[in-house]
This record gives sequence, structure tokens and C-alpha cells, in this order.
Amino acid sequence: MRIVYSLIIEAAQIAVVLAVAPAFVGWVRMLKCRAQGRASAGILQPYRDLRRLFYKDVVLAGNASWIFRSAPYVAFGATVLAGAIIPVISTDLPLGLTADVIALVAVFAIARFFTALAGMDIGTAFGGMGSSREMMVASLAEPAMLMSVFTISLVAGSTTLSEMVRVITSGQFVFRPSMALALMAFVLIGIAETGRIPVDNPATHLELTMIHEAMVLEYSGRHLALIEWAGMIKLFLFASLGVALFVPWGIGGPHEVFMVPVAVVSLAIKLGIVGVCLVLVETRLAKMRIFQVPEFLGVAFILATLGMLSFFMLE
Amino acid sequence: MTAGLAVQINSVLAALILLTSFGLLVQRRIYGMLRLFAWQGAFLSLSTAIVGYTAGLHHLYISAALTLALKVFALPYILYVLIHRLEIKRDVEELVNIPTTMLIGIALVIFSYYLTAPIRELSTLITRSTLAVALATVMIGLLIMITRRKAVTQIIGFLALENGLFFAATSATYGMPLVVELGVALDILIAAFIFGIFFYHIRTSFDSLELKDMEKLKEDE
Amino acid sequence: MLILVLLGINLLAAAVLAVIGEKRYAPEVNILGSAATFVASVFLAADVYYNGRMISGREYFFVDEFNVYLAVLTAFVSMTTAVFSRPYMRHEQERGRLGKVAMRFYHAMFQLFIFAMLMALLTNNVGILWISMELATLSTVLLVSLYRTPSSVEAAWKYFILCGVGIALALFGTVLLYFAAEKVLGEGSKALQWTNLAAVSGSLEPTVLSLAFVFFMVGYGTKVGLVPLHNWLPDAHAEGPTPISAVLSGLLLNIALYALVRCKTLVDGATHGNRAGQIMMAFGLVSLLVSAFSLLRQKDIKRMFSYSSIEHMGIATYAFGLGGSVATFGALLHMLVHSLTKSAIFFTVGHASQMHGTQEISRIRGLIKGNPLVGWGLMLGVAAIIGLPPFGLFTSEFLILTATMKSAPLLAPFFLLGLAIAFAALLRKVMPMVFGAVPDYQHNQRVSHTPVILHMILVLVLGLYLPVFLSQWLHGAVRLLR
Amino acid sequence: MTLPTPLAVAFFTALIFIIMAVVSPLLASRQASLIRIAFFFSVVACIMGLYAGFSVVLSGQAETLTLPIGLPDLPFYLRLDALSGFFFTITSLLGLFVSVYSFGYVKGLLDRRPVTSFVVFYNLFMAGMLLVLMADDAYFFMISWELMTVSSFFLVCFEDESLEARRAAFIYLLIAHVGAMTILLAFGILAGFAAGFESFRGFTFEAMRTASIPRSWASIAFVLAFFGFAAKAGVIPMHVWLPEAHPAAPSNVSALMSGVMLKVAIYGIVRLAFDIFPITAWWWGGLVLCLGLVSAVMGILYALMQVDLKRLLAYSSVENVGIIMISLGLAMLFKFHNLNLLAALALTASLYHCLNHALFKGLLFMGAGAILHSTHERNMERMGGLIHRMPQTALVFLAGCLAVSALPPFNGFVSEWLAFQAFLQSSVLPGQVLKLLSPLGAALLALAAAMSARCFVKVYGVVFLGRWRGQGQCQAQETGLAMRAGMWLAAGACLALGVFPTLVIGWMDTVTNELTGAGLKASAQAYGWLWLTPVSAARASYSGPLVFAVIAVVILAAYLVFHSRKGVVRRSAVWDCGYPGLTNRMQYNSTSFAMPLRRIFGSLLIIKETVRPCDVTRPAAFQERFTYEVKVLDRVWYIFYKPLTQAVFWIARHATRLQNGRIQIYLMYSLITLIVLLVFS
Repeated sequence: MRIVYSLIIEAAQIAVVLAVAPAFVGWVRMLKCRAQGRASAGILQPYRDLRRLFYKDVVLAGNASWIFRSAPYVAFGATVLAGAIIPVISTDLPLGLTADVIALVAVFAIARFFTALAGMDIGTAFGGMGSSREMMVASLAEPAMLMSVFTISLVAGSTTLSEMVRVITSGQFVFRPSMALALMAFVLIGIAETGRIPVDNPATHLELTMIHEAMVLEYSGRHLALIEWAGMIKLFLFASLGVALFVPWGIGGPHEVFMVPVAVVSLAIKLGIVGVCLVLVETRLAKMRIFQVPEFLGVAFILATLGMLSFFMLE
Repeated sequence: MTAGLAVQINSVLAALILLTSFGLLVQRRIYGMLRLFAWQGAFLSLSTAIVGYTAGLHHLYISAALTLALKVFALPYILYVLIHRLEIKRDVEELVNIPTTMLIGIALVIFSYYLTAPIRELSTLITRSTLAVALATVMIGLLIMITRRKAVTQIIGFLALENGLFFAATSATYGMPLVVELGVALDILIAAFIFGIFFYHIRTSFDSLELKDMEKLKEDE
Repeated sequence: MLILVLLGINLLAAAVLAVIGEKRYAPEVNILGSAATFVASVFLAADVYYNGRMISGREYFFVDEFNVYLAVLTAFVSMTTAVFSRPYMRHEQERGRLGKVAMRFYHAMFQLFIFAMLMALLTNNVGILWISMELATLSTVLLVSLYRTPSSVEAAWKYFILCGVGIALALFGTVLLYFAAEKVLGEGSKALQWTNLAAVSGSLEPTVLSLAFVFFMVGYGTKVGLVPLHNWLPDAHAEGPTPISAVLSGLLLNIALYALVRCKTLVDGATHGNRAGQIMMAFGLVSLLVSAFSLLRQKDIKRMFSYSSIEHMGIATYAFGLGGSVATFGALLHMLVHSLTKSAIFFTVGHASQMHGTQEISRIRGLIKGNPLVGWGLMLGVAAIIGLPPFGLFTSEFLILTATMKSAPLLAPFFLLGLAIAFAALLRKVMPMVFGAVPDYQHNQRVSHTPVILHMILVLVLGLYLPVFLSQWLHGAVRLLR
Repeated sequence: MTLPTPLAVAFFTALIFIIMAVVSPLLASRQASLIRIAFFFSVVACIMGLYAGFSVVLSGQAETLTLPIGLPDLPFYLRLDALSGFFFTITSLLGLFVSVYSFGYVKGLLDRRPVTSFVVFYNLFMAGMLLVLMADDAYFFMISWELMTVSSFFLVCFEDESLEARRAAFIYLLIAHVGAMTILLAFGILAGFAAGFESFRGFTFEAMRTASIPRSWASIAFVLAFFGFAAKAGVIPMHVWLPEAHPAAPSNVSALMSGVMLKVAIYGIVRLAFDIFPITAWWWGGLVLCLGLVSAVMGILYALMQVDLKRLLAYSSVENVGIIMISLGLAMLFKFHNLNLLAALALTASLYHCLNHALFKGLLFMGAGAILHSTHERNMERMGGLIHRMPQTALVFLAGCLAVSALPPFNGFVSEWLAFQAFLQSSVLPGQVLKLLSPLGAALLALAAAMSARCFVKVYGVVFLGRWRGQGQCQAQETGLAMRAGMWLAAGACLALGVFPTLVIGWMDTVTNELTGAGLKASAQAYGWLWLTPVSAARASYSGPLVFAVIAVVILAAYLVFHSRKGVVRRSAVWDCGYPGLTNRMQYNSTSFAMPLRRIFGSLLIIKETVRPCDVTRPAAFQERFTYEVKVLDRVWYIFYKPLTQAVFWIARHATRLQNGRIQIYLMYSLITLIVLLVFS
């Protein structure tokens, strides 16, 4: 019986992730419009965008190979798998054991690997530039991210996300310097990984500023829809991962079915706040030059390593 | 002849051998060197004979005779003929700073004396004190070879060195076993034969007997 | 009796060849003489193997574990060298480098030289050993200048003078030894016999013996080619005919080292210390290092391999100095395999330089493509000489290195440095020679396959397996030298 | 009927290779059948070896054998235990794939030259590697070790006209030999303290195991041996031969050298540190760990900068050896502190990575060989779009890239995941230095892993994707059946090892049991074959099959859902930003792809960048075309090797002054020597 509950919760969570992610992006965009004094298209605009893209025809570059065509699916699949692992509404996830945080980082890496390849596939300067920059950001952000989650895993004594969340929620809350450092690092990395200002600008199509967009410039139709959707899910997941790791209270435990509505509500509140913070950051800061990004990520890396060091040295 | 007298004569001969060595060291003319070398051989032969007589060892007479034949007559003669044929008799050799060479020679004598001191204590032979002279003669022979610049004079130095060896053999041990002595003499004869051939080869290859022409084989700088 | 037969063959062959040496069939006679010597040495070895040590010829000759294997080796290598010299010297004759007299002289002296070496090995008398060493020098001096080129005359002159002086100093050592021995053993030949000396070495006067050892060291050391007494060696090897280089490198150096080691055991017995060993170690190590560095700058192929001989003699001297059963075993084995390898290398080098008409390394190219046997022979020979397994030199270097680590670990870095530099130097010079395309001035010619292949197979086998008789002899020799 | 014991099978495996090496020259006149026969027997032998290795690891029973050759009192001792069996499996497995591949590849070499010597040394190389693993005494070990080295030396300079190949081979053999000599010295120390040194008995590993070695000597021995093995394994700073030798060698040899030979060196370290003598100082592990970290990070950094495909792969091998060393160092630290289970964890990570690296690097080198074979090109700047011409090679190469980038569900990920798990456990280690070291280590490992993904995106993107960058039309053809088969097998193995890690770890349990006294089998398989839980489920878990399955299901679902509308797929030219006339040369290439990192880590490398105007008559401001050249040089070469060679030549110049041609001077040496000796005696 338990396993059925778990499977239901797992399914529910995947559904939530798939469904809510565009809304979260819509929320952020809406807030941003408000903050910048523009009229917003409403929280549901991303849904409309996705639907429009799905109904459009696909135009492929002449040189595109099967890598280009399959990359959106792989990226989408990997992102969904990540969504099945991260305890967004409950820790009672049968797939949670499939991959721990390290594997989670690797799962995101799969998605990126394929999109970067797709960027190289068409054989233009833009695609290559996007891939190169994306991989540069990733290759610096990924270790920092690992360091940051390692700190939490050391605190929790586990690298399994559900377990980490359970340990942190169940234990007495103590302020730990390592966790503070890890959090700061995580925020910086999250910004970089999801391609937000000041690292990347999701709304630009200027060659000098593009990172992610340059890479997927040649996509159209359902491929683009999948990539966009995966991107939205990724932003949503990073936000919920941060929430799950640093403020996990409210996430349901094992077979606490009644907790699911509570969890959804608390998630909504928490993500709402995250959105506000994100918008604040994005409107206050200007996009960096590309070669300042390494410094930015370097800071994140140092912070995360310091977090881990402080765990070893102080705790 | 009493033992004491023999010792005295022997010592005088040793001194003479050493003296001729020094003479060879500083002599510039080839014929002069040849003459000195012959004298050295004569002293050596005489000394061997005296030791043989006092010690009653008759095989030493053979040695003495061999020395006389080889060192006093045969070798100087061969060399003389060679020098004559190769027309180098008038050559005068330039030597490196003679006083310095002399000083080094004296230092070598003192060094030899110092070295053989413990051995002298061990020996019961009447000739024991001459071992230092023998060693010094060997070293001075080597020094002659170092300072000379012609093939012929270098050979004379080499032969002087061998004289020192012979002297050592008689003075330290009353001579080696006869087989060895004969073998050594034979070897020296062959050697003389070979350097004779050599002089011709060198002469035909280099048009001179100067050692400075034979410095081609070396590592390139 | 057998010993006298063994030595007689060579003398006879020398005499015969002195008369008929320029004839067309002279090389065959030369081979025949050497082969007969080899057969006799095998009989001698079998005799020793079954009946133990022996002393014969009114105690003037003796055979024990130490010299028996060297005697067989000497006979063997001289035989293969004779085989090699047949096409080689014919080619030289055809090229007009050698006349009839020279050929006669060459053949006779070759046999005389072998005789001198065997005599030096088998004699029981230190004095006769000395005489044989001198004879070996004198018989090869004029072979070095066989071509009568200015440089060969120069090389021969240096060889003659330096070795002459060296050997004279060894005679002084012999006199001192006799001086010490005479007190214990009485006058006469008895006092110069190894067998007697070894028996009483404990009661010999230590100060005299340590003094004598210095003279032996400088004297025979010159002949071994130890730095800084080595200067004659590269010249003589490079300028003489290649078969002579092969036997000089492969055999004569061994004999000199043999004499030195014999003396060392006596001195050790007398002084109850390892002072002599330390001196030998120092000489060995310096030789190894200097020759290794010198190898880097060689331009002449034979000269290069003669430096390699200095290096290996350095290693063996060092190992004998180190003492202990493992190092001594290694050193004995080293002498054996070095002879085989180095003479094989000289065989291939001889052919290679004839193929290109020069000894300059920079002109010798593309040997493997030009003549696979010469090319691979040289390559594998060098692989063996730089101490790569599964060749025998690796075995000996393995033993010596491990023994160094056990007894003198502080020297190990220097030893290693020397080996590494020599390795690098030889490899660096040889690779361009054997690999690559064939230059247009290379002309192929008839080569003698058998000696190279035979030697390399032996070296290979010795790297993997030591026959029982050999290991018995080596162990016996180790016991003798302890 | 009883089956022959694994050791007997293993011995015959090696024997087949040796016999083939000896027999091959006899077939020299018939090259085509020589290739068929030789590699057929090689495949057979590898299968036998695989059986031997696999079964001995499975049973964990050590066996010994003594051959009646060798030194008089030191015959060749052979032993096959779980550790050697494990490496035996690696060798035979990759050997099998490469041998299959070689049927096609070596036939390609035949166009240019006879391959007899290749076949001989290929067989000797395989035999050498297998014998090293079986050796149970120092002498036999060294012989096999050098046999492996020498035969691979000849393989590296197989294309002997090429100056580059000869230089590579020279550097390789020199470093390897110096390394071998230091290993030998280490054995010398061990044998010296073992019983029976004088009678040669001390050279057996058995005697060394029981020897009591003083701590300081043990440390010296370890450092010496580690230097030697690390030189062979390509650990920085002894790696300089590796990026030279791998490109120069034929690709199947590169695959074996990189895939197996480096592992044999690792085997040496493991054998020594875990079996032959006890770890007596904590810094041994620290040293291994630190050098591993440096190698991992610098290796991948250099790899990123390369434009020569095989050179890049070689540097990537340096990185992977670094990763293996990292886990190995951790294992040694744990072992030293008697944390046996953790030592087993780290050791498993290390050994697993050995296995994985062998397979994926073998695959990648085979792929590089296939590319070289059909394009005659190693320079990535002149490749591109090969996915259209060589679809199957492209697919298997992608598998290799994913594996080397440590992406699930491929095998590279599993071992790095285990390494991270080991790092996360290192908080139990005592000592401040270690506590500082382990987070740093984890960070650098993570950096290396991430950069490796970047590196292989570059490789795959530049080589297979985009459009052809070379001259004229791309003439490449898909490779032949044998080569593809070899690569497919390796790719399949990479996937299988990534998807079923639990089974593999259960199989290799005997190895860690033998070396650390603890195994992961019980805990790792606690949740069945589906989940890998190295320590406990609460700590960490990973399920390769599920990751694979879930991604596949989602992809399938998305495909089914979104392809329900059969949309028209149109092909069209790429957007040219309004500037017509895009050429293939305008694509991003290897150099430009690596540019950001070249800027970020520029200070660690030596970068020589030159921009020259093509038209020298015009002023610089009015140039239309420039040539741009960038060279990335290995700094290690300039720090260590160049001064060293200069010093050696300096000494050589002075040493040869001794021989100045003047006979008087020579005589003076004699006199001085005589006097000096007389004074001192």
C-alpha cells in the first residue's frame, strides 16, 4: 500500500513540476514588468507561448543532424528526471533514491551537454559561441554547485535529497556558518545556471550578450517549445532545490498524504518570495561582461569551498 | 767484499741512478739523453750484479747481464740508429720551465721516501733503503714522459721508468723469479721493436716526431 | 695438458698465419684456429665442470670457476669475431684499405692476441699474467694502426704509451706483491702463484699490499679503461679495424678487470677491510658518470660504443668493489653479457659503417630498411647494452642496483644518473641510425649473419635463464672472491 | 573433466601472445594472412584471459606457479589473485575489443608499409602487460614491465620516418626506463630487508611481504616506487611523454597504452601499497592524492587547449589517471587510519575508474583511429560534420564522450560518484592537514569533472558536428566492419558498466577484501541489483538502470505526445545575420571554443599568441586579412625538463674536456691518480 501512495505522490510531484514551472516563470516576468513599470502579459503568458510553439512547424538548419533533433528531448527528459528526484512537495519519492545530489548535478549536465552539442551542430559562429560560453559557465558553476550541496550533505550525513531534507527538518535548527556560506554560493550558482541577470539575459538576442539563447538560436517549433519548457522547469527546480535544502520546512515526509496540500501551499508561498528576490536582483543589477562571469563564479566556488572547509574545521 | 761495503756501493749506485733520472729530466739534447740513459742502465746492471753477489743469488747475474745487454747496448743503439736515420739528432727540445720540473721531481723523491718508509721497516734485505729511489725513478720517468714533446724522448722517459721498475725488483726483493724476468725482458725487446716501427709510421704520417701533431683525436669542444 | 693444447693451438695458428696470412683461404684458417681453440676450451670447461678446479703445467697454469668461464667466453668471442672478420676484412681489402702484408700481420696478430689473453687468464703466476697482459697490448698496438692513417697512428701511439706506462706500474705492484709474498712463501715462482697467494692472503703484510693495490689499480685500471686513465680507449677502438675493436672491447677489458679483481681479493684478504673495494667503487662510479656524459657528444659510431665499454667496465668495477654475493654475481655476469653484447654491436657497427663508407653517426641512416639484420641487430644490441630486459645486461644491472640499495644506498642516485644518461645518449644516437628512410649513398653488401644472431640469442637467453653449469661457476667464483 | 585453473589459463594466454610474436616473422611474406592469423589468436587469447581474470576475481582464490627459468635461485614466480585478476580482466577486455578493431585498422596500415614488426611488438606488448600482472617476484616483474615498455616503444615509433614519432618514442622510453630503475631501487630496498637477500630469495614478493622494514626506508622505497609507477601512469609532472607518444602511435596501440598500460602502472602502486608492504606514514596517501589532484586539473586543462585529437585524448588520460590517483590516495589515507570499509569504498572507486577509463578511453582512441583512418587527419581544426559521413562511429564516439564526461547513465559517472562519496566520508579522518585537503580535493575533482564535459563537448562538436572545415569536400567514409565492431563492443561495455554498477561492485568485492579486509558487497547490494548503495541507503544511493529508464521513458513520452501532430519539418539555410556568404571556416572551431578557458586559466599555461597581417605592405590599420596563431605549451616541460636537459648537456660539454687529445695531459692524469691514491692508502 505504501508504495502505491508513494507512486501517487511521485506522479503528483511530476505533474506539479510540469504544470507549475511555466507559472513560476510567468510570475517572475510579471513582477519584473511591474518593477520596471511595464504592463505585464499576465502569469499565464508562458503557457500561451509554449502552446503557440508546439503548433508551429519545425524549420531545421540544412546541416542539422540527429543530434540537433534529439537534443530537446534529451534535455527535457533529463530535466523531468531531476523534477522527479528533488523533494518539491514531499520527501516520499520512490525515484528519490535513484539519484542523489551528485547524480542530480550530473543529470542537469546531461541536458546541458546535449544542448551545447546542438549549438555546435548547425555549424554557425553563433551556435558555437553559445555552446562555448554555456560550457564555460557550467564548468565553473558545476563544481561550485557540488561544493555547495556537499556542505549540506556533510551536515545531513547523506547525499540523498529526501534524506537531507528529512534530517534538516527533523533536527533542532542551529545556525551553521557552513550552511550560510553554502546558501550564498548556491544563490550565485542558481543565477548562473538558470541563465539570469547578471550572468545571462534570458530575454536578449544581442550577439554580445547571449549565452543560452545563442546556443538555441536555430531551434523552432516543438523543439524550441521543449527547450523553453525544460528551461522553465530548470528555473523552477533550482528554486525548489534551494528551498528544499535551506528552508525545507513544509515539505511532506513519508506517507504524510495529508501534508501534500500544505506542502503545495507552502511551496507557492516560498517560491513567490524567491521570485520577488530574483526580480529584485535582476532589476537592480546590470548584465556583466562575459569575462566577469568567471570571477562571479569564482566567488561562488570559493564561498562553497569555504563552506565545506568551515564544516571540516569548525563543526 | 763485505756486506757493509756492498750496502755502501749499492747506495752510491742508487744515488747515481736517481741523479741520471734527474739528468734525463732536464737534458735538452737527444744524444745527451741517450748517453744518460745508457749510464743509468749501466748503474742498474752493476747494482744488480752486486746484490746478486752479496746475496749469493746467481740468477741475478743473468738479470744483470740482460740489463747490460738490453739497456746499455741494445736499446741505446737502436735508438741511436733510429735517430740517425730519422734525421732528428740535431733537434733541441723545448721543455717546460726546468726549475719547476726539478722541484716537482724533488717533491716526488720526498713523496716516495715518505711512502716507502713503512716498508723499509719491514724489510730485512740490505737493499731495502733503495726502494724509495726505485719508486722515485719510476715517478720521475713518468714526469719525463709528461714534460717531453717528442716521441723519441717520450720513449726514453718510458725506458727510464722501466729502469726504476727493475731497480725496485732487485732492491726490494732480490729480483723476481727468473721466468718473470725473462718474460719482462722479452716484452721490452718487443716494445723496442714496436716503437722502432712506430717512429717510421709517425714520421711518414706526420713528417715529424713532434707530439703536438698527434693531438687530433679528441672530443670536439 | 689440455691447457697447453689450448694455448698451443693459438700459437700454432699465429705462426701459420704469419706465413700464409694474405692467402685467399687465410680467413678460413683463422676461423679454424679459433674454432679449435673454442672446442678445446669447451673440453677444458667440461673437465672443470666434472672434476673441479685443476692446476697443471708444473703449477704454472690453473683453472677455477672464475677463469674458466672467461676462458670459454674469450675463445667463443674470438671465434665469432674470426667469422665476422672474414667478410669484413675482405671488404676492406677490396676497398684497397689494406695490403697483403697488412692482412698477414692482421691474421697472425689476431691469433697471438687471443693467445695472450688466454694465457693471462689461465696462468697461475702473477708475473706471467703481467707478461701476457703486456703481450696482449703489444700484439694489438700495431693492429690499431693497421690502416696507417695519421689518426690511426696517433691512436696507436697513445694506446702504446698509456697502456705501456699503465702496465709498467702494474709491474711495480707485482714487485711489491712478490716482496710481501716472498716472506711468507719463500723465494721463487711459488710466491707469485695465485693458488698459493690466495691460501696465505691473510698473513701477507697489509701495508705493502695496499700499496701494491694502488699500483695494480692504476696499472690494470688503465687497461680496463677506467676514468681518468681511459683516454687511450676511445681512440684505439675507433681507429682500429672493427674486429679488433670487438675483441678489445669485448675481451681485453675483461681480462684486465679479471687481473684487477684477483689482486683485489688478495688485498682484501690481507687488509681485512674493503679499502680496495672502495677505491674500485670510486673508479667505477666516476667512469660510469664521465663516460655517460661523454656519450652524449659522440659523433663517431665506434668511438661512441667504446665509451659505452668504459661505462660498462665502470659498472662491473663498481660492483666488484661493492662486494657481497649479489653484487659480485652481478659483476661476473655483467662481464660475460657485456662481452657478448658489445662484440655483437661492433659486428653490426662494422657492417653499418662499411655500408655507408663512414663511421660518422650523422651519415648512417635507415639501417633497418637497408639491411634488416644489421638494423635490428644494432637496435636490439643497443637495447641490450642500455640495460633493457629481457637481455642479460638487465639481469646484472638488476642485481648490482639492488645490491647498491642494500649496501651503499647513498651511491644509488649517482649510479642511476649515470645509467640514465648513458641510456638516453645511446638511444638518442641510435634511433636515427636504424630508423627512417634509406639514404642514397648506402650500399648493401654481404654480411655475416651468424655471429650477430648467435650473440644476441645468447644474451637473450642469459637474461631469462642461466644454465646450471654457468650458475655453478658464477657462484663458485663469488665464493672465491669473498 | 576439470577445468584448468585460472592461473594456468592466464599463463597460456600470455604464452599465446609470446608464441605469436615469435611466429609472426615467419609469415612476413603474406601480410594479409599474417594480420588475420595474428589477431584471430589475439582475440582467442583475450577471451581466455577474460575467463581467467573474471573467474579469479569471482572466487577470490590466489594461485601460485613457479616457472623453471630465471636466475639460478630465483625462478619466475607467478601468482594470480583477485587484484591481478581484476587488472587481468581489464587488459583482456580492452585487448579483446582492440584486437577485433585491429583486424580492420592494421589492414589500413598495410597500405603504407609491412606490418610484421607491428604484429610482433603488439603481441609482445600484450604479453608484457599480462605478465606484469602475474609476476610474483621483483625480477620477473621488472622483466615483464620492461618488456611492456620496450615493445610499446617500438610500436610508438612504428612510423619510423616521422621525426615526431621518433622523438616521442625516445622521450617515452627514457622516462619509462628511469621510472623502471627507480622501481627497481625500491625493490632493492625491500629485498635488502627481506630474508635471504644473498641467496636471491629476498626478491620474491612473498619474502618482501614478511620483511620488517624500518619506517624511513619504507617511505623511501614507497617514494621511489611511486615515482616509477607514476612516471609510467603519466602523473604530472612525469606526464610529458604521454601527449607525445599517444599521437605518434598507431591508434589501436594508443588505445591499449592509454587504456591498459597506464592501469598496469596503477596496479603496481596498488600492489605495492596495499599488498607488499604496509602503509607506514599518512603522507603517502597525501602525496598520491595531491599529485592526483594536480594531474586531474592540469590534465584536463591542457586537454582543452589541444587541437590534435589524439593529443587531447592523451591529456585527458592524464586527467583520468589523476582521478584514479585521487581515490587511491584517499584509500591509502583510510587504510592508514584503519578505516577499512572506507578504504574499500575509495579503492573500489579507484579500481572502478581504472576499468571505466580503460573502456571509454580505448573507445575514444579507437574512434580517433577510425577518423584518422578515413580522413587522414588528426588536427581537429580541419574536421567537422563527420556525423553525416560516419554515422555509426559518431554514435559510439558520443557514448565515449558521455562516459568520459562523467555523465549518467554511462560508466564514467559511477566511479566519480563513488569518489565523491569517499570524499564526503573523509570528515572522519584525523588531522588538520587532511581536513583541509579533502574539501579542496573534492572541489578540484568536481572542477576536473566539469571541465572534462566541456572538453568533450568541444571534441564532439568540432569533429562530428557542424560542417567540414578541411580542404575541399569531405572524403571520409564509414569504417569497416571490424573496426566498428570493436568500437560497438566497447561502447556497449561502457553503457553496461554504467547501468549495472551494483553487479560489478559485487563481483570485485574480493579485490577490496583481499587488500583492505573489507568489502562493499553487503552494503552495496543491500537493495538489490537495481540500487547502488555503497555505504547505506540513507547515505547515498544511485540507480543506473532507473536513470536510464526514466530518461528514456520521458523522451519516448515527449516524442509520442509531441509528434502526434505530424508537423512539417522544413530544411532551410541557417540564419546569416544578414551577411551572405557564410563559409565553413567561419564556424566555431577548437581554438575558439577553448578561448574562454584559455583566458581564465592563462596563467597556468604558456600561451604564445601571434597575430600577423597577411599583407605587409599595408599599414596595420588597413589590413583585410590576418593570420592568427596560438600555441599552448606545457609549462611543466619548461619548469623541469628543459633546465634538466640543459644541465646535462652543460656537464657533458665539460666532461668531454677530459679528453683533449694531448698525451702528456693523459699521462699527467695517470701520475696524479697514482699520487692521490698513494696519499690516501
